[in-house]
Amino acid sequence: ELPKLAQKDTYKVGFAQTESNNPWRIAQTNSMKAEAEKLGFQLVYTDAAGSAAKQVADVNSMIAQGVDVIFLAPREEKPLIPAVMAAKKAGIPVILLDRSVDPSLAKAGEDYVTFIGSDFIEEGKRVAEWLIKNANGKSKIIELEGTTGSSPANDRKKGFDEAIKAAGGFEIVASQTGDFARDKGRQVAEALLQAHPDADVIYAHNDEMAMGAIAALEAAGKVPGKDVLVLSIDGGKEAVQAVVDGKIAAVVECNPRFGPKAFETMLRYAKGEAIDPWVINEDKFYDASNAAAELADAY
Amino acid sequence: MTTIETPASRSGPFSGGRLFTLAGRYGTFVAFLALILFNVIVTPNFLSLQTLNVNLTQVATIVIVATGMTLVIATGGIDLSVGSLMAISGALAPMIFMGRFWPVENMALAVALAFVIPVVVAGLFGLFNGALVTRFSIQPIIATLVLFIAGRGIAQVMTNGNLQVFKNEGFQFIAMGRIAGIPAQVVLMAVIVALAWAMVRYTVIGRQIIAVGGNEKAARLTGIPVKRVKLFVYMVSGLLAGVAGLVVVARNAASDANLVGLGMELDAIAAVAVGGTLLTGGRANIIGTVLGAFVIQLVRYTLLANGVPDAAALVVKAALIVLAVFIQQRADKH
Amino acid sequence: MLLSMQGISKAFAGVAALRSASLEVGRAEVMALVGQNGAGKSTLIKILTGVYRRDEGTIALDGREVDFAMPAESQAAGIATIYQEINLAPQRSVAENIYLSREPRRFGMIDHAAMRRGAEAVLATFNLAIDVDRPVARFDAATRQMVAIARAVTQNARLVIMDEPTSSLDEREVAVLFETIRTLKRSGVSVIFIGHRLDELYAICDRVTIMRDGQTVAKSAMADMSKMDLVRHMLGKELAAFQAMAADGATSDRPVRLAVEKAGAGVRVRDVSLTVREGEISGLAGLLGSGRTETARLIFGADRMERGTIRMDGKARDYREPAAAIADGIGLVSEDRKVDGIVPDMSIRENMTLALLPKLRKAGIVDRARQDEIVARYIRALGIKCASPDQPIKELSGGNQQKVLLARWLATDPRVLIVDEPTRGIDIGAKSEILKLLRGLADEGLSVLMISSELEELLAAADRVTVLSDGSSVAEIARKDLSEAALLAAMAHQMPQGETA
Amino acid sequence: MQAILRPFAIKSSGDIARLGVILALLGLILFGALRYDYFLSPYNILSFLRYNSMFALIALGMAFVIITGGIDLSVGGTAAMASVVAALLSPHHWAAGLLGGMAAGLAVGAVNGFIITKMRIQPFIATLATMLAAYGTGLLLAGNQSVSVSYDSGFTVIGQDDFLGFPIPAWIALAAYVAGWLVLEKLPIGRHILAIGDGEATAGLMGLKVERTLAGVYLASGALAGLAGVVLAAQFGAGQPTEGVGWELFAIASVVVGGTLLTGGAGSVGATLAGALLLAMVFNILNFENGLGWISLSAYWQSVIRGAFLLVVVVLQAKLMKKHEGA
Ligand SMILES: Nc1ncnc2c1ncn2[C@@H]1O[C@H](COP(=O)(O)OP(=O)(O)OP(=O)(O)O)[C@@H](O)[C@H]1O
Ligand SMILES: Nc1ncnc2c1ncn2[C@@H]1O[C@H](COP(=O)(O)OP(=O)(O)OP(=O)(O)O)[C@@H](O)[C@H]1O
Ligand SMILES: [Mg+2]
Ligand SMILES: [Mg+2]
Repeated sequence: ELPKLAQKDTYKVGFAQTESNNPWRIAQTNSMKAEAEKLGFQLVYTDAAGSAAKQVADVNSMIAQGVDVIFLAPREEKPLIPAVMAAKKAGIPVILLDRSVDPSLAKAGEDYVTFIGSDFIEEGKRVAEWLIKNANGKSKIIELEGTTGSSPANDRKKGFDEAIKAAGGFEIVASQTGDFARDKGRQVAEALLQAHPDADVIYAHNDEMAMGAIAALEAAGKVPGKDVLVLSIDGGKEAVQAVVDGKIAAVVECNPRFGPKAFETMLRYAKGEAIDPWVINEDKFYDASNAAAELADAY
Repeated sequence: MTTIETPASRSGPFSGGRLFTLAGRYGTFVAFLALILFNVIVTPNFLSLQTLNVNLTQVATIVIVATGMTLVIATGGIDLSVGSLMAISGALAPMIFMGRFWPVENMALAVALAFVIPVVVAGLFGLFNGALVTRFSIQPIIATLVLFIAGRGIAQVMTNGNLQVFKNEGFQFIAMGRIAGIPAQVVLMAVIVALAWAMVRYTVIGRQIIAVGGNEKAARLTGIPVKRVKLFVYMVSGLLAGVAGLVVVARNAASDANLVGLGMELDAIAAVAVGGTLLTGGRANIIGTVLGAFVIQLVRYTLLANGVPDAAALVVKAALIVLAVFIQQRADKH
Repeated sequence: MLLSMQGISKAFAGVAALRSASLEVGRAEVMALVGQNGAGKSTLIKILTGVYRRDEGTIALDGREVDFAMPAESQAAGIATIYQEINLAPQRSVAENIYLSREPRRFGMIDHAAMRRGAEAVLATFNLAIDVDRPVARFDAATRQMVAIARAVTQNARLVIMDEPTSSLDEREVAVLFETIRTLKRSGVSVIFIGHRLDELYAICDRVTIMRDGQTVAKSAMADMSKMDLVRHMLGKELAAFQAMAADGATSDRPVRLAVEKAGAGVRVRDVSLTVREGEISGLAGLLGSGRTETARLIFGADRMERGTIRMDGKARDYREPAAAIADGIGLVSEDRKVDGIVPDMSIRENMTLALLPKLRKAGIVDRARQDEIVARYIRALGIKCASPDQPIKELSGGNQQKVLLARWLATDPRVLIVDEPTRGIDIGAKSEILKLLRGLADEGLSVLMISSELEELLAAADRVTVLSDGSSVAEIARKDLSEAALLAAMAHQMPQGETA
Repeated sequence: MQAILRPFAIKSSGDIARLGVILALLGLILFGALRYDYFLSPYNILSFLRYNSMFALIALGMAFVIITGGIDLSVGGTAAMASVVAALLSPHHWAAGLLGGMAAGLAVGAVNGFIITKMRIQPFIATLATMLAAYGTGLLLAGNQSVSVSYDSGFTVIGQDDFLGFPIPAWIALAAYVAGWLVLEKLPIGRHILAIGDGEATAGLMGLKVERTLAGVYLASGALAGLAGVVLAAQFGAGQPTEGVGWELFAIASVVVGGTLLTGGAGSVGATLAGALLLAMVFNILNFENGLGWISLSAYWQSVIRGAFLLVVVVLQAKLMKKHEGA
């Protein structure tokens, strides 16, 4: 019942990106584009500009154009279900990247081929676990959330908050959105540090906000890494460098280089191989112990 | 307050409240004081120099942009493109001193150019807005919507969407430096506001701006060069957006064409409106705009510092904006 | 008694506009309401119709006390009003404006055909054959005034209020309007008629109520009140006679300052030639729609001239913008002060000095001391009634606004001043002052081109009159030949088509 | 003959603009049809209509608001909030979802009307504030994440099914436009709305109930935004509190491209629809163009192209109007 993918020399491949307003997305897009070029496939690229609804419309226009396969980086779990179903109905296999869709409404291996990516909840949890182990008495946390309502923000908060609560002894003194942006993250951190001068941990949902938080700390005359531990997710080069410099204590990687794995999975599917419902993208973890060594490999 | 900033005299069912009479002339100021009082009582560690510092540096860019916006709105126009122009200028500056256009031989010169060129370019885009409004008689909201959409795209194309990270003390002085102990961007804000205020109050062009917004036909018949006046205000708005763009990227030591100035147009317009300048034109209350921006900044700070969750904060912010404008209008009447 | 307003007081921002004023109107009676500019006439009317709320006083209609919160309510109670500043929706068609808020319907939907027919029919009674589907903004002030009148008289009202309805009408139109008022009266409708032209008041009104400084100072039957008494009540003093003021000596030998030769643009101005000499008041007469306003705009560079030449001091000029004409020393007091004149939210001071700004400039900065001095001088000279120069001009009474606009141009010290209906809405006391002022300036060398629909005014002030008809200059009448009969004959020279009565 | 031609008679420069937008729309369709395979395929046309009916709905409300000389920035937030309310109520009955969503829209419209007519705050600021409040309320109701609709109550039919071969959302939008056209062109209230846009004070003096009419217009805009929210929830199976960003600008641009002046007092329902379809078509064309692989894959070029397209449309329109006025 899952649409089949014929074996051909070249394919017309759709890639429905959700947005391109941050370095992570841009890295992801570039990786997909580079891989398609390498393989000589024709890539139909759309950008939903942050709208789940537009992303569905984008997928529909790909279906109309008769693509062979669709890579979908769903903006949200539920609203993208119609896109997955429409593709299925049109006989086009779908591979989900970096975020999944609601498992109660669509299933891997049935409605779409597979989900390639990591687990946002897990990312938040890994940050929390590091902190629990390495807190050294630091316990008052400021959390800089991603864009309100977006699934990485919700999940990274959930994973972290639950693990931190379970551990006991920590207190999240403030949790506010910084919109995944450096400038906003900095402004929010500035205000929160004023209201909570006793905070000694800042957990940012992405690198950009973490960099903003570092600027805020420095402006307030505090030393990041010493007075306040900064924790982050994404693991871009600038953040890993900050780990090396001691400004960020630890960062969980969320690798945007999906291209190779995505196309490899697609070709395996075309050959008729069985694909796991969840192809896990291994994510690294950087802290003082490995950052210097891994710096060159960070994206 | 100059007399050209005359109050609106629409009457509503709420008029005549004695309470509001006390608010005196500057309604926005009252709202501002009320917010401060609230914070002193409720917000932890509010009364400190660092709090002042944080708020002043954060509000600087809004004030700078809103000053230009006030002039545009005074002519009966509006400028939606300011955020995108900030992105363009913010993208250009690092490209210049990081040698993306031509190799940097003399850093001092490169930094000087990094200040001048982006602002001039933003000013030229502002002129483009003005030309659409005057030469083609396109409605301002749509004329500037063109660059609102395309401007950020231009900045992204220039940088290929990539983040530019840099460290350059000379350039970053505009945001990180201090002049006589006061943050440079705050000084910059004060100077721009003072100039604009003096312009509206004392100069011929200031009166012409207001006349054009008040009655364009009549203004033309008194010999006012209506088109030139409009070109001028859009250019000024562009220039100031350019300056604000520089401040933002300098402060963050990074330029992200995707995000610099995002949503700035609404903040700036809200500041102008809360400050008591009618969006229909014919008035320019620069001091009001500054107060309006302060009110908006303080609302934001208050909600953040007191841990109001984002969703609820939106609702509260909405109510406070309405309340501030309402108080301002009532007070203005008496 | 149909209407009785008693003890009405109203203050704006603490300044009293009305102080215990009263007004009574009987059934089928035409009541004149007169007073100087700023006496409070329009305010009294607006309180009646629910535009403003009164501070004190009672209003009774048909013996029952009423309190209208908005114009819609007074309209529903049978009061139709023509406000001083013509109130029509400019982009809506003539027919829609006439029927707005009481459109003819069929099955709940607007019956456009009936509306068009109805509008054409009423306008026909006013000798107006215009395309009722066109937006009213396309018509000149006079036509719009007629549309507003048509709207009011077709409302089946018990009381029709007319606030200076004739100020932009010519004699022919005025006659039509009076016929309409008589018809209304015959069918039992009462009329309140506000105006500054005494002859008109005597011609049409039964009774008169006189206001001064926000108070009602006299009431009487029109016939029992002599003109002299009326004016004395109005002004609170005697009026210097309204005498002929034209220059004594002939002006025909003076050098020509402004010459218009075979000017034309579009269909409104076809072929206009006229001259204005140094130190003379040159009149421009014509029927409604004859193209006087358009001619003035062409000279001034407000519209583009397509044919012909304009010469200033003998040199051909082509003004593309008013600014260019102003730089050459030309000024224009426009006909429609609401649309082309005032900047409503600006203060009196700024409105008055708008055209003067370039001359007040010192390194880009306005010389405030000189500005204040000039403003104070003209407020005094023209007797502008205002709380202070800082007051927004929109708060002034209509006549006082007009004076500010006149001052705007006088302050620029022009060499040629074009005045389009300069005394529109100006009371009889101030009117002769203004005409005298223009005369005085002319004697000092100013050239005035005066457009006026009041023949009396032209006769009194003009040294020479050019007559326009249907966009062409058809006659030039010298001072010695000037008479009402001569003017009328020349104006009727070529009746616009479709209007041969 | 003249009677037949009457509807096409060009009387004002607004007519020219309206004619212009329809020509531009036809031109763009022709361009797409010639350049891309499958552009006129039923699949593309139907999914285009299904998706863009939401924008058509809010553009219609915006047209009425703009005709009164106002503006409604809250439509996007309202639609988002309404979609959440509809999703939350959809398990009870499909009608509960539909009515609940519209009621949410009406509620925002009522608040707008109150702030604008009673508190006398300018529409731009009033609706800017309610935009924030609507987003906030939506997020609060939804607990910061999308809310699944019920797939059992038949609610999704509103967004996902067809009737007579056409998507139901498209039928809804069509019905709304017919009603809107009737109101504006045929009913007295339409004339009153136009007259108020011409000048509020004047309209009041002419005896119109300005406040009540204005409140009604904002109510209608809210209701249409609410309806768009219902369609959103039904079409995508979820109430989405973060959707709707930028919809207000899209709607404003549609209305203006449709020849309506932001100063109020004039406007056309049909041309607004054409304007909305024209601007939406640009997105569709860009997706197809990407399929050809000619323009670089970056999304940034797309915004530059969209901006440039808008520029071309409004400049041409302005030139046409000037020419007409000169004639
Ligand atoms: N909205 C307002 N705000 C403040 N003052 C006002 C306002 N309207 C009228 N006034 C003042 O009230 C007084 C009476 O004005 P009103 O318009 O009633 O005079 P009027 O008798 O109609 O004069 P005119 O013959 O010039 O039309 C004037 O001094 C005027 O300045
Ligand atoms: N009776 C009428 N029939 C048709 N059109 C008219 C009539 N009266 C005025 N108009 C319109 O007015 C236009 C001319 O207006 P213009 O202002 O040039 O004349 P004017 O002589 O200055 O009139 P006014 O004495 O009212 O100032 C005409 O082109 C026409 O559209
Ligand atoms: Mg009056
Ligand atoms: Mg005229």
